[in-house]
Amino acid sequence: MILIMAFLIGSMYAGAIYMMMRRSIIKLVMGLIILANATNLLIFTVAGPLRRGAPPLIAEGSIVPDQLVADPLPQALILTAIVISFGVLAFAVVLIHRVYEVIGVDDMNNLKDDSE
Amino acid sequence: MAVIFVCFLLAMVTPWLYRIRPELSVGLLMAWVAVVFLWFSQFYTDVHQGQFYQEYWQWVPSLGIQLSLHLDALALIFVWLISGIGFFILFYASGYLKGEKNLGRLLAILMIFMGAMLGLVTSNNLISLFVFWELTSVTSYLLIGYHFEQEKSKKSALQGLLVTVAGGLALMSGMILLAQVGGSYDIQYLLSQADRIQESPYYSLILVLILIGALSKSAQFPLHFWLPNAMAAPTPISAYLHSATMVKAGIYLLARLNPALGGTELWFWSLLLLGGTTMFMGAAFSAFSADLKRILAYSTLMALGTLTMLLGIGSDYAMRAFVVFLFAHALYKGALFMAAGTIDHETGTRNVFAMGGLGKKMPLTFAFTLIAALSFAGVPPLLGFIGKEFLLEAALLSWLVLLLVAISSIFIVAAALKVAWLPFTGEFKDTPHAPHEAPLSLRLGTMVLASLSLGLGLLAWLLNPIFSQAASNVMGAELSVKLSLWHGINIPLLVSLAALGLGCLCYLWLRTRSQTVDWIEKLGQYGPEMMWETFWQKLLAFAKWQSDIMQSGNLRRDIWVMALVTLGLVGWAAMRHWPGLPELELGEWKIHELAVVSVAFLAGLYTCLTRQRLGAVAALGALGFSVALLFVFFSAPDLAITQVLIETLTVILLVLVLFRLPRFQLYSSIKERWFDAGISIIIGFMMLMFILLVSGNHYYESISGYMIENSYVIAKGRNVVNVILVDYRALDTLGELFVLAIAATGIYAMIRQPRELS
Amino acid sequence: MTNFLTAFFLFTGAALMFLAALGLLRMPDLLTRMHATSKAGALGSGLMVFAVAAAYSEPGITARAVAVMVFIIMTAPVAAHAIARAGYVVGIDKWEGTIKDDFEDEFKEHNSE
Amino acid sequence: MSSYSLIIRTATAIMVPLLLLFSISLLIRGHDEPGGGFIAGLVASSAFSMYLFAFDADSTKKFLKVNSRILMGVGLLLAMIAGFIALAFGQEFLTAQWLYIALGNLGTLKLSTPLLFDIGVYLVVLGTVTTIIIALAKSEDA
Amino acid sequence: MMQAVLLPIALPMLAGALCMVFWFQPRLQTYLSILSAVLVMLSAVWLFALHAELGILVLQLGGWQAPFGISLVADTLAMSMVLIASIIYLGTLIFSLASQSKTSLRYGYLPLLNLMVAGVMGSFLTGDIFNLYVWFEIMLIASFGLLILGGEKAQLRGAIKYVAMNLLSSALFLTAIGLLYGMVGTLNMADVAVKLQAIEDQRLIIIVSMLFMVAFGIKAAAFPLFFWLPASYHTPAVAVSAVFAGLLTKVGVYVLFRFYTLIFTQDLDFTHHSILLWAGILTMVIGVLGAAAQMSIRRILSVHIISQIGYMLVALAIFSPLAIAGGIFYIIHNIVVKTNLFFISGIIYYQRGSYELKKLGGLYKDSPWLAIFFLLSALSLAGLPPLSGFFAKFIVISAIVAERDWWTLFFAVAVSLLTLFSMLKIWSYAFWGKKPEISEDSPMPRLTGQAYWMWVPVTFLAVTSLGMGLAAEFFFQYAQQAAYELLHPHHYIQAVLGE
Amino acid sequence: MRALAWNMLAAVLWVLLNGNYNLGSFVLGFIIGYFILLFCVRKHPSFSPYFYKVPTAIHFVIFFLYDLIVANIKVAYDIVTPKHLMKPAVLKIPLSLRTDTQIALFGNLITVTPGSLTLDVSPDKQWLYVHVMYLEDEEKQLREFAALETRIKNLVGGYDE
Amino acid sequence: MSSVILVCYVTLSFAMLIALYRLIVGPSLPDRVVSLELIAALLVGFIAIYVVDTGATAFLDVAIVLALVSFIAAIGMAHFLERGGHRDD
Ligand code: NA
Ligand code: NA
Repeated sequence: MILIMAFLIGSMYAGAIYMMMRRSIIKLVMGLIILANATNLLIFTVAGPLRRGAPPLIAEGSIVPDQLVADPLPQALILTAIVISFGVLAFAVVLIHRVYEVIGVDDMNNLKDDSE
Repeated sequence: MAVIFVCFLLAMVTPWLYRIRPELSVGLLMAWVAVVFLWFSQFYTDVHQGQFYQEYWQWVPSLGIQLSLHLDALALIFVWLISGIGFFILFYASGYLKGEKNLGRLLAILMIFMGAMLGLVTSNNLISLFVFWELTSVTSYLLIGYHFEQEKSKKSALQGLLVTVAGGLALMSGMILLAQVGGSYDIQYLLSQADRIQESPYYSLILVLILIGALSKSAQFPLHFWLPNAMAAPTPISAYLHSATMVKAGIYLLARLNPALGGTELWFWSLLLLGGTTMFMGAAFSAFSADLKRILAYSTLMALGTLTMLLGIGSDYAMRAFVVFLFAHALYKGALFMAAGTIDHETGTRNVFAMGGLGKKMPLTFAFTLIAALSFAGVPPLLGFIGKEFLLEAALLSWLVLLLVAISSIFIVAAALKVAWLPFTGEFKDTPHAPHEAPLSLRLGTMVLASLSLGLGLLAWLLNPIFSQAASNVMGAELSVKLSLWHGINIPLLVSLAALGLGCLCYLWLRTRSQTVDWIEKLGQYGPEMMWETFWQKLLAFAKWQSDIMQSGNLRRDIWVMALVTLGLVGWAAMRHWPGLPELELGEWKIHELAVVSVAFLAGLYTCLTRQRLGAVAALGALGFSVALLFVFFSAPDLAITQVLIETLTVILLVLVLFRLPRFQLYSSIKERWFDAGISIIIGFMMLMFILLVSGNHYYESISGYMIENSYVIAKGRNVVNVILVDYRALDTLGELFVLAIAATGIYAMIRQPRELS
Repeated sequence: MTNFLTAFFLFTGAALMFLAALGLLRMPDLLTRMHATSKAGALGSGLMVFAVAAAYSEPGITARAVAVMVFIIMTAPVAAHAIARAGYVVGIDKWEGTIKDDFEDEFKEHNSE
Repeated sequence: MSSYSLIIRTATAIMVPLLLLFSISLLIRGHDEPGGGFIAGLVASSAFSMYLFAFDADSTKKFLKVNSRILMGVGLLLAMIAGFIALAFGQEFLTAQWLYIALGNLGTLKLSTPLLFDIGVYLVVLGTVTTIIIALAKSEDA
Repeated sequence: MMQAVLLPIALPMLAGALCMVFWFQPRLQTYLSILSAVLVMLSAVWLFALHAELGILVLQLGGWQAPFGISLVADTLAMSMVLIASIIYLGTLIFSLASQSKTSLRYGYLPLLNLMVAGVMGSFLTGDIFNLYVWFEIMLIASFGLLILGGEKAQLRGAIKYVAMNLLSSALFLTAIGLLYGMVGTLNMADVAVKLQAIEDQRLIIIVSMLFMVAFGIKAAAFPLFFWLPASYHTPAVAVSAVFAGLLTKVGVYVLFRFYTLIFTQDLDFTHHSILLWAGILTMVIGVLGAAAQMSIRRILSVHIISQIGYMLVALAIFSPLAIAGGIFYIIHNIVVKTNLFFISGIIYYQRGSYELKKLGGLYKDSPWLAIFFLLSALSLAGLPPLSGFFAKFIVISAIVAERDWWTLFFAVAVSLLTLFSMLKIWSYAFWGKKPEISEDSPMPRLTGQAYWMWVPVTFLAVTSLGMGLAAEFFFQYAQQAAYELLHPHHYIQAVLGE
Repeated sequence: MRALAWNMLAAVLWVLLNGNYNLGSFVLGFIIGYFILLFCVRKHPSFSPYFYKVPTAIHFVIFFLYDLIVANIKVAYDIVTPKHLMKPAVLKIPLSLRTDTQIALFGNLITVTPGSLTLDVSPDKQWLYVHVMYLEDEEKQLREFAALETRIKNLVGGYDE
Repeated sequence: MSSVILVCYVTLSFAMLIALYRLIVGPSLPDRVVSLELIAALLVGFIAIYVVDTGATAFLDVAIVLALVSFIAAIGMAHFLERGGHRDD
């Protein structure tokens, strides 16, 4: 499964980078969104063995999980990362909105600042 | 040492004091300079017996940096010159620039300079010497740029500073290396380590670096060109900094370090060649120049070259000549510069060919200028004559050197006459201002210094003890100097007389040839100066070119660079530390997992390739949902929920924003897209390899075992992920909250803020 | 029995959802496709969740399963309405077999105001 | 301006309280089961997003009643206070404190700083998302 | 006592949160922020006192022993950075009293500034890799917000690139964290260091460390990853530019210093002596050339930031005690001086209405104090004695010479000269020359507060630069202590893990 | 009275969602529900009648589910058979229902019943636009809708705002 | 039982791919939105099977959230279209 996941994540990185190189500010932001997803999935995948059906929860009546559970730490990290990237990407989304509104350009190459 | 620092303190209050009570402030400064002169002079008795006076203030002891004062004969001579000439210069400047608004500032900077110069010559620590060294460069910059509204001044000031600072940097590097080789920044200690230093493999590098520093400061060929340009400064400054004191700093340093660095072949040849060239060139240009200050500036070059050459020769004669010539030159050159300034001030021109018959209008000036010029030309019984005798004696080393010195002397005689004879004699010519005898402030300096040239020439024996000691200091060995006007008839005397005669002839030939002179003066601007200026132009053109590339605003290119750097570094590291290929085991997989991965892959692919925006957004949503499902399959309920919610909010956000934006455009050509796809795929592949490699190399168990065990027992929570979020790693969560809040604030500001006037 | 019920609901649900997907694929225009998803899709996922309830027959799980079903059934028609309405706003192509459209005319009228 | 759709508005009117209820349920049980402040806050935010789509920015603002930026600030303060409480007991910042209040037959009421922290999280997330969407929708209306 | 480590982070956070609560009372926000800055400064001083008594200070948050919780660690380097950052924080706030527009105050300037500082402080003090990521993001998102306050075209243009590159760097950083966690299963820096040391096969680690290098390289604006900086740093309000210039990129450098002394020292020849060294050299050369080509004060200053980063990288690359101490001295000095130069450019702007060199002149005559302060700062930046920059440069160059690395020496020296050149360019155009005619079409920018507030931080920082030079011994002692701690990581590790 | 019913429902839902069947949980749900109602209802009283009669609502849900199942079978047939048998059309149905809740309910019910899909309500609430998949006889179709409308009226009617 | 689960997984997988196909080919935006809706519903189905398969009932919460919010995404898209978005965009 690692191989399959690795393939997916690698493709997502590739796609993200490709999107970011497209000069269009909209695609730039979409690239960033994919990138955030790719990163989260990467942490999830490399952190340890992928376990099926073993959420890191402790059942009522036990004080430790009854079975081997998935590593909760990367999950917590990813949760944090997801929320952070949401905040940051929301900013980026609104930024491109604003840029287009004020400057009227979508092409990154027309965004060079020539004057102070 | 406190006397030096009081100079700085006085400088700080001067601009303010000058505005309230100008006379008082000048008087105060002069009084203090007199105090400095006297305070140092009290050590004369010690010093002329070969003793010295030392003071230490720790500054940065961890780095071996102290503020240390070491007063020996060499230093004392310099102190006398600095404070003595400085005293008159202050007075002179106050008269010369009377009524100018910026005079207060000029005096302040002058005072800082003086303090720095005193510090420089009395330092016993290379670094504290360097500190004062750089301070003199900066003050010189500010003083050259005194007429800061004129382009020429600004340019000259910058050129002077860049040359001297470039040299300074070399000097600093050399000093550091010297200290590392010699074991200390303490100069006296280093002087005792000559063998160690000269045997070190780094000796030649040290020498070259220090030479670059010293020679740039002292305007030696090929770094001489800034000095004539520095004449853009007001005359008092030229007289003081660019003739009598600052430019001698480099010479001083070489003299000071001579016992440690001198005496080698490299030292000999480099100083001889560079000094000799400078001497000859300076003398020639001096004779051919038309501008009073330029004549003097070039002759200063000649003097500096001579001094350098003498240090290179390094014989007993040369060392004696060095001390005498140094002293004599400072006196007459200071006097002549002030005289030149006076003439300029009274007539409004500095072109010697535009003046004539001034002798009648300003007889006193004429008289003392002439005395100084005669010393300059080396006419007995003035001190300059004695200096020249010593010089010629040292030059006996080889006929070639003697010839060179002799020809230089001829030119200098001509130059001296051009300065002191041509403007004052002949028919009176009209000048921009109607000339009168100058006020006392403008005359006093010339008068005193010229008189000293004469008086000390006659009473030369008075200087014997101190000069002997100074020469010993330079030599690093006992040496005695006996000054007298008459040494008997010998080769130096004959050469000296011949030079006088030929110099007069040369003057007669030159005095009517102002046209030729212009042409020759221009010659000075070619060669090293042109190379230097061209170098800077080319450098700036290159800077512009590269910054246009670097700051092109092309994000695609920037990402390319980032991708290539990443690939390059990772690839390089991988080649150095080849970890082997990862094992390609498919492992346990399930059909639905594969299906979800395929959906995610296809959705991502579509997002990247489609030309429909909302289609891309929808596909992005599908991708996000698939990722959520993967989180479900691999046991991460909280993640899955969060992913679903965030994905939804992102889609909403994109939707709210997108409809104002234009539809997808194709900006890049097919070729570009293929290139980009290529690099993207390589990056993706790199990540794939990373995942596989790391998955095969879990070196340690995760610390989360502890977290799971104690989640309920200590933290009282059954959802371990939540316990991590609100307890184990609550700080992360707190930070995350702030990220959200800040993002919202930023977005709010971005959208709602009314546009400010720009 | 529990197993059978679970299997039955699961299978039926899955089949319905497949049907919905097939409908989405095969139906000729937006409106007819939506018939497929808003009915088969909603019911299918509802049934599958119900299978979970059947499998565990624990009150907590049943409650959640019911909640899922209620939410699905509440939201599906509204979403369908929203999308269809939006489709009319932007003007979708209708299948050529469509007999009449009372909405479109009024819509155009409304928009031209 | 917003699209007038009776059906969506009616559905929203029913869904919003359900979603809010659900969000608080997620918030409170988050320490033991999937959920927690983030998820709960996000669910609550989606309720308000729904409201925004059905109505408009101004009515959403009114519906929210508190200024959303202040809501964020309060949430941040709550989360920080939850961390600072430990200092009063001479423990490190963010060390969890638990308080059990016996309510007789009703069971025990468990109060804890992690819960307070999670409430802070909830408010911040809610404040953040509503700030963003209301501002955006307003600019759209303008 | 250890709670003191928390203060530099918690105070600005608290101030930020309160500023949001009091969203509609800008005046109250101002008082709160200044109070916070003063308290942070005091707490930094307290940290120094505690450190002298107790050694490296460690706070285990949530009462969880390292490596299970998050540790905050104050070693000499971190404390010094905190202290200097708090000075910049206060200075910027005071400067803003005069210059910050009313609109920006009403739209979140102070909460953003406070929280950016919190992010900076957190980055300095955290002992946890992932937590560092969080602080980075706080810093980053707050800087995004500050960057666009004002909403001018240039700001928006610059912001796009800034956002894109920094997000890319964040993603890379996060990726690297994930991979590292996968290998060692821990996030605490000290624990990571210990565990990495014990691994026999270091190959994969070195390869993964390259990702950290690139990520931090972008943050630090190292060659060739600096593009975002010249595109954006000159665009926001001048107080913002100043605090960006002073603090943000230095955080990147700080982190490089932290990671490449504590964690990634497996193959010094490769990571330090090859990559960092040449990255440093190229960074300083390209940066200074870029600065030399500019014709606007703020652009010169912005681009020049890059060049100075190069020096710091070179210091790290050399990796000798002297070099590291020099690097740390350099960072501290540079923060003071660079910020001040931006402040001064602000005063120039408010006096003349432009940043363009061609539209300036005559300030030497009209504003002598400004001239003095500029000279102090500019010459310090160029490394002229006896100012702070001289010792910074001197120590680094001494270390270079001690390595007998002539190429590096050559470039370091050449860059120093070009630095002087670019500073004198400003001097020559803006301070010398004739006062230009003020044209009608470009109205003068108006101050929103009393002008003297701008002079307070400028004076203080100029005096600080001079003081750092005159009392270089004092500062160098601390730099040496910091370098010692960095080069002997077991002290750090022991303090954190308590073994 | 209406608020109380709503509140009880909220409390029950709370208990169900939490899976904690005790009085404490119910009380907590009641309190939380109370605040949420306070928060929401004041502005939108229109939806509360729907919950006023809880038993009716339950009955209604069952009816709803039944329709859903039947609807699917017919559509399924058309999907799996290769040829499209349908005769789609958009009809305009007159509305006699007046409250928003009733109209919305009617619309949604139409969507889940066989072969029909609500598109929109006219702004004046007089008409409902419905997409029908198998329009054999328009009159008959309209009558069926009218019958459904009556049923809704019976179920949730009798209440005026 | 496990064979039923497998069959269901496979069925839903195919359904998902088909839905994705529609999402990709469109042709109009509303078509894509409908596909996304269906994908969300399929996710709920997947979760149901998964819960039965593994017994990890905690995932039912994901299903609840999915059911609640996927609808919001659809309304959001519809909103976009009504505010002047382009049909084939
Ligand atoms: Na940054
Ligand atoms: Na800098």
